[in-house]
Amino acid sequence: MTIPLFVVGLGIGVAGVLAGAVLPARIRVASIALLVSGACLVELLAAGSVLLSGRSRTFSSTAILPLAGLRLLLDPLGALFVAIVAFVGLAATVYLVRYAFAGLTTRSATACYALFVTSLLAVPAAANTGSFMFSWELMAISSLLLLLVEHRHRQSAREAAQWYGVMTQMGAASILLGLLVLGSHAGGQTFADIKSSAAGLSPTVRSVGFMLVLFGFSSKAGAVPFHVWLPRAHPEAPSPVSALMSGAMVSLGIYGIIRVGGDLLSGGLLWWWVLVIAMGVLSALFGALHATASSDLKRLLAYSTIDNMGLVLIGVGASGALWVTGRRDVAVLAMIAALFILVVHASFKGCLFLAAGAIERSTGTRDLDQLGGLIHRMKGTASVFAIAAFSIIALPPLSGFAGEWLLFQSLLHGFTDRNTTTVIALLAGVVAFALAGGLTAVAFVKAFGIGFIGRARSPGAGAATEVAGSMVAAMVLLAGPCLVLGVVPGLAIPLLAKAANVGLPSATPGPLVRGPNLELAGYYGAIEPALLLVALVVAGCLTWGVLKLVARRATRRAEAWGCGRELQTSRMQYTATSFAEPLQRVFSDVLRPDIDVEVTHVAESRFYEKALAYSNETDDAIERSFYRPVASAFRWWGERARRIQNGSVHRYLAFGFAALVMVLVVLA
Amino acid sequence: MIGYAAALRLASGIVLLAAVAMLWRRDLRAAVPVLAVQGVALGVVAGTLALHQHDVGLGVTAFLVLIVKGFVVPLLVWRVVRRDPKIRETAPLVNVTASLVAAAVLIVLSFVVSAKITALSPSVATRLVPLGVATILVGYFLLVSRRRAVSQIVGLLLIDNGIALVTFLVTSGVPLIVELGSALDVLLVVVVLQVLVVNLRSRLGTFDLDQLKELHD
Amino acid sequence: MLLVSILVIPLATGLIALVVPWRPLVGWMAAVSDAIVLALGIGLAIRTTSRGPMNALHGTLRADALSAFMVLVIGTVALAAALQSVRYLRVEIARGACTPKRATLYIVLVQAFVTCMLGAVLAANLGVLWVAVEATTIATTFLVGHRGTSKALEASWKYVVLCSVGIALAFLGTVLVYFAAIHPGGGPVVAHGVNTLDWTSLMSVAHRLNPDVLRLAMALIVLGYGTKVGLAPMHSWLPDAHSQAPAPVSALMSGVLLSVAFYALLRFKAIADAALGPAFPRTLLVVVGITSLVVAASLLLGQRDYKRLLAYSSIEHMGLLALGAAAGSALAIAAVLLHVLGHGITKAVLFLASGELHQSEGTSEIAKVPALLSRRPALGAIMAVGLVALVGFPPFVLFASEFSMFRAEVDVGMGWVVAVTFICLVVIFAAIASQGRRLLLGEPAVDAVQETTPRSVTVPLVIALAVCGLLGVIAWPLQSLLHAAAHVVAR
Amino acid sequence: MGAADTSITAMGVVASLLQVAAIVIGGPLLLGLMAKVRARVEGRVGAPIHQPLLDLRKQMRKERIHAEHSSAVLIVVPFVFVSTAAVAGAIAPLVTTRPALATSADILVIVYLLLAGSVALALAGLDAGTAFGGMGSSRAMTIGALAEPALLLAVVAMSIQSGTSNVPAIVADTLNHPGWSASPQRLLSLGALIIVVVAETGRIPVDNPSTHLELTMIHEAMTLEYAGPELGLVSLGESMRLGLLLALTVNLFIPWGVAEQTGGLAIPLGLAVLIAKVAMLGVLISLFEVRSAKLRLFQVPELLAGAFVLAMLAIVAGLVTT
Repeated sequence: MTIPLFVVGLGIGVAGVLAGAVLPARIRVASIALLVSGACLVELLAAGSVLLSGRSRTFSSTAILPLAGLRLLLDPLGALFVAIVAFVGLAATVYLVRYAFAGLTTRSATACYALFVTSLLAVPAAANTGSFMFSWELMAISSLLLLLVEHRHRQSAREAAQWYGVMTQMGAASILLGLLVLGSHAGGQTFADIKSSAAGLSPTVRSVGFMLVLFGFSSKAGAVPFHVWLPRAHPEAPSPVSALMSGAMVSLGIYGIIRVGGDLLSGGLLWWWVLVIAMGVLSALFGALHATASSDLKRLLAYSTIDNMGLVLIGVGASGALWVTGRRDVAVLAMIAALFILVVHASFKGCLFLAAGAIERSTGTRDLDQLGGLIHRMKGTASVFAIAAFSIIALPPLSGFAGEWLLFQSLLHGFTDRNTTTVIALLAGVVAFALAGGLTAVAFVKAFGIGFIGRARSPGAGAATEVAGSMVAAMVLLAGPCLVLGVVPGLAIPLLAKAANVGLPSATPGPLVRGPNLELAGYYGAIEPALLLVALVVAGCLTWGVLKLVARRATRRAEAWGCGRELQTSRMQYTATSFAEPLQRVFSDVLRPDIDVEVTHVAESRFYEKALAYSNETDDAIERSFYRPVASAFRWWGERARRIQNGSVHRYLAFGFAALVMVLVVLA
Repeated sequence: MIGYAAALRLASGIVLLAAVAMLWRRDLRAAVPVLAVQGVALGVVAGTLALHQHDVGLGVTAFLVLIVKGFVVPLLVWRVVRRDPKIRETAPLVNVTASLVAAAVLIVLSFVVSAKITALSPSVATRLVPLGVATILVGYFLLVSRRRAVSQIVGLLLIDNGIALVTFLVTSGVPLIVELGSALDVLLVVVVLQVLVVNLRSRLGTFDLDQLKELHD
Repeated sequence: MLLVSILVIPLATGLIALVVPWRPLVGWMAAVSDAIVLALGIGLAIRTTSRGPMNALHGTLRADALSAFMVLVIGTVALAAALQSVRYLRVEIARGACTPKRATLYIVLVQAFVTCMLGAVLAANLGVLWVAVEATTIATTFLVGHRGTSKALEASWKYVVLCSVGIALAFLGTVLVYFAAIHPGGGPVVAHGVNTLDWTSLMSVAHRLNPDVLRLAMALIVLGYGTKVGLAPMHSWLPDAHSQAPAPVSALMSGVLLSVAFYALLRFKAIADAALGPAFPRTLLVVVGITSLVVAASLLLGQRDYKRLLAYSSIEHMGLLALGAAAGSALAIAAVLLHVLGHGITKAVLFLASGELHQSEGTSEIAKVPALLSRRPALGAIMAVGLVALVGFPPFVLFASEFSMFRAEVDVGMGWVVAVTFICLVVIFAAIASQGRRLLLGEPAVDAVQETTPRSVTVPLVIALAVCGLLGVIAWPLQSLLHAAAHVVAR
Repeated sequence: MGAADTSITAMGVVASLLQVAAIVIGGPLLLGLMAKVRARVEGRVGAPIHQPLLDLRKQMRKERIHAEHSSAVLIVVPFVFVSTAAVAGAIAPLVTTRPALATSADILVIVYLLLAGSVALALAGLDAGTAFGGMGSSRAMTIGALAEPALLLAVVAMSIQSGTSNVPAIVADTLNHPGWSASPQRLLSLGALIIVVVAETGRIPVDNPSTHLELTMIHEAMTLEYAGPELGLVSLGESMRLGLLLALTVNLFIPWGVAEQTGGLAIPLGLAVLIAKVAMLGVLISLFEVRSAKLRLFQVPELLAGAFVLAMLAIVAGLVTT
């Protein structure tokens, strides 16, 4: 039996894990970087060949994974996600070499890193419940441990790990139960078994199964209201890990929804997808709002991930709903849109997290209120950050725009559906799409405008220097698709269509015409980003030429306008908090910021102020009003339950006696 | 000469009566003779069965039971009781009156439960099973409701005797090797408990089990 | 011969230890005897899987694949515990907390304990099995109290009282099974003989046993052996005993003693399944299993003592085993057995590591030994990995076994049970994670001492964890044994 | 018409260039016209209508001054601002429904091109590191974030009616279905659209373009650091956007006169009609401005929320009636 290429890639990854665990410190990081990036490259090749040829590869062995058996299958849908993971993994690993600080070079951290990437690569290839849960849980535990590399100094990292761990275990338990329920009714735990007997399952079983996995997967995807772990975990992880989490791991949540709901259960019932859209709407709005309100750069990015996943969920949900109601061509379009956004999200969000890591490395902080002026000192990082940020705002002709256009088209053409429920859901989707779009723009103008331009707000930001070349190169690698897929988005469409064909069984050809542009067939709609780019460049050059012709005089530097005030310090600038304040005020009912003004007066007179402290914190309202009460209820119960074991031997005997008497009474 | 059935009934009745007496009396010194009586009665049950069935092995067992439960075990308990300065169960967790009412309820329960056992093979012996089950339950109740360490040893022994009674009545004893093993085990448990009581007393200066509350959550 | 030598070797070592005054060599000798038992166990496993069950001593001892598997588990954990025992005793003697005489007693009792457990799994007769299990209580009582502190004595008192009562009920249950076996339905009264309580003969008449009596018997057996297994609500002795016993003894108790009692349950359950159908034993086991999980989850939430934490986790895992057994299919039983092995090794590692910690820090309160990963990197890492393995993350073997147990449970229609189990497991994970966080993570106090743990302690533990990890990924050496063993008691 | 038509024809390019020229020149003239109307109503003579063009010429000849701590952003932004407006103007159906790249003239493209300009300007406001710039950017982005969705939804309502989000196609469809202009969803979206246009272009009551008090500024605050030619470019960009948005609004609702062919007299005719329509609208807006005062900043969101709801109602009305 020949071993397929993607299994070889996983093998290299496992070798990386072992290398991390045993090699001496001197060569540890270099060798795992070599092995892990090797694994990623091999996986890229393998996934590429599957995507191009459309032929799946399988591997199975009963000797591996006791009692369950290993079963892997790389089909186009899996291959797309493997490719996403491998691409982000490659960049993150290149970045890691020079980024790795003391905590990240230990045996456990390097092994965990290799394990994390390998398990991420394995998840989309798993083809039975055992293999899937095995790699899923490996992914969970390795990322959980990576969150803790700075556990000594960061209380917040320890807390984040706790939240993350509990949420991810809840999700995993739910997914496992869902898959087991489906598998047991289908008569086998391989995905092929479930798929082949899905049609015969009762709607109740399918719904129960899907709802269970949906909870788990949507929590992993950061969907509101199961998102609370995400804004804690992503910021606390080391940046390459954050990039992997946000770019790759979160996407696997979406993968799960598509795989189970679309592929295995063949589309299912309408209300599933309406629910998915509803979660998407909530996520997009909630994520975008919080992103605008966050002043911690990585927290902002984390919330923006929730926002983007919300859009993806809207796309996936619309696709499923339209599939069920029979609008199959638009369903394919929506699926392609969702996948497209996932792909570009992986590239720009990965890039942004790496850039955030670079900033933290150079300035010692990731608090936007402490940054500023980095464009002068970190030109490379600033440029890639700008590209990625503009892509996420969806400015044409960058990749985010193409994704949003696709999603917009699928929603728009879905409106002609006859089913009122679908239409209402799509309407909500459009509203969220529109609102989130505007808010995202604010968030990233803030991120770039406060972080990179203006004047430095702290000594750390003032003394920043550019990070190592390989780190910048890694960011450039991720920023590349922002440009390429933005200008010639058509390149990705055939591959995405193949993946979508798996996600939506026996799919009709989608309504997208082949070519470098995006063009609908059967509907009127197209964009030609390449031509737009040309037009923009021409317009820019013309303007520049005119200016050159007309304005001939020299340039000089002068002090900025200070309203007549002589001394202008960098402290007078708008900060991230103040930038977002008007919006925060508008949405204060949702955000519920905690604003505190503390005035200290001079001892002699209450009319003179000595000091003024202002704090403006926005914590997660969902976390505060739901999760924390639940957690404290459990803690309360834990304290109460200690009475069970109060030390009295009589009480212990009484338990047994009561049990005995009860059994006798029942049996009598 | 009392007949087989009457002897069996009388001896089994004494076993249960002894158990109830333990619940009734607060004086720990009374435990020793009561246990001895119970042990002897148990021996008589086994002996009667052995005679009736002409079973030599059971006869040996009966003798063994008579010796171990009628003499050795009460002796061991005596050695514990002797050292206890407080010889009365001053404040049981459930007072005596309530205990006796509870015992009555437990006896009723055991009759109900045992009906199924009797039904499988109705005979003079199996009809007496409720007495054994009741002894077990009363013994368990004693364990739960009494504070003194000695009471717990006694409770344990009551349970054990009750089980032995049931064993004799339903199956005329288990195979000898098991019988021997279990007898040895009971003996060892009593020895172990005795040693523990001595150690505990030297550590804590009391036999009151309420002192044993250091380990808790 | 093989079976007899498995029993004789540890016993003989114990007897030698009784006459030879204490020196470390005696401890090493005990370890060697355990290693031999393990090796013989492997031989036994190979034999029973290839050529079926074997008997010895005129049918008193009998080993099928299930017994062989249990011998393997006992041998493995006993070896790990014995290796650590030497160090434990050496340190205690050096501290003056233990005299050489008590050290001798310790070794002798441990050997007796191991022999009893081996006897229990090799006994052909369920009565003898009961005797052996009861004997483990006696052997371990003084081991629990070996440290001689008032707390240790208290724990051993509770242990012996609660377990004796419980095990007495199991005896009653056994007697009732015997009674039913003598009066099988649809046939003449069987003359009762030595072999009537033999497992094989019981199985052969199982379908004819009177259901009413057997129901009562099974309930008593679940309550009785359940006490020894540590199933709620009869679990109460367990946290006290496990937290007070010397670490190697805790490892043995938690790692194998509970499982040996569980083995007894499995045997009886097979009879009950045949006589009553699966529903009744399943209901019983589900009730105690879920109760155990709920109790474990509730008490882990506010746990302040790391040894008790491990003890409650044992209750949790025993609950999981009960649920797995409740499912009862071949897959479920195979998974249950794999879980027994995995839990044995993992829990042994954790108890041994916590024993080392307890000996160096003198307290088992979590709050008093914070930031272990910083202060004692090696020991902290072992505990961290152990906890990760314990809560069932891959690649460790408990993941594989739990996964297959849940799968089997859902397959037989216990979906709701699995759902409740998962809720409990998530709570338990949250609890262990938050206690583990306090124990392992964070910045140590400025004046905290940094200490290294000797290699002699860490290396065996690391090897054990590696075995755990390896078994969770690659199981071909065990797979056939597991299946053979599962088919012995599966429906 | 099919999407597969080549999007670039010679006549299309000519038409596009004409449209760009129209907003480059027409935009400032429109501003001048509005100022003139205002002056007349207030009883003043006012500056000539072509005054903004004169200003532009003056600014172009001045020295280029950059603030001390500014970066390349400050230099690049004016070009981005002008070119995005120009490209949007080139592809939008102003004079004809068939300009170059008409197939690409999706509503999303136009909205996001304009957004790109807004983003660029907001960044420019932050670049010098002054308090006022930041304030302007923050306020402008806040208003933009609220106006953007209303704009999008307003157009979605029309797109649903036409079955496409291609703006030239919508305009062409409206020409073919004259009744559409009076349909409830059109009127509702018109209301939303006008509010949005006012907000986006910084007119009263959202912003006062002629204020000189920094604290009340929104738009002007962002451009405080611009001087000379760059200020000229930014002002040009602003007037282009005003012209473009007004022209687009007018054409979406009163499309008559827009050339459906690019040949013959159609284009000059279209241009003439367009100028007339936009001038009318400009006058109307100016008259409205005279009679109203600027809103408080925190009342603007309420106004935009109103626009948002109007747009949503438009969609719902569309869904209900079709």
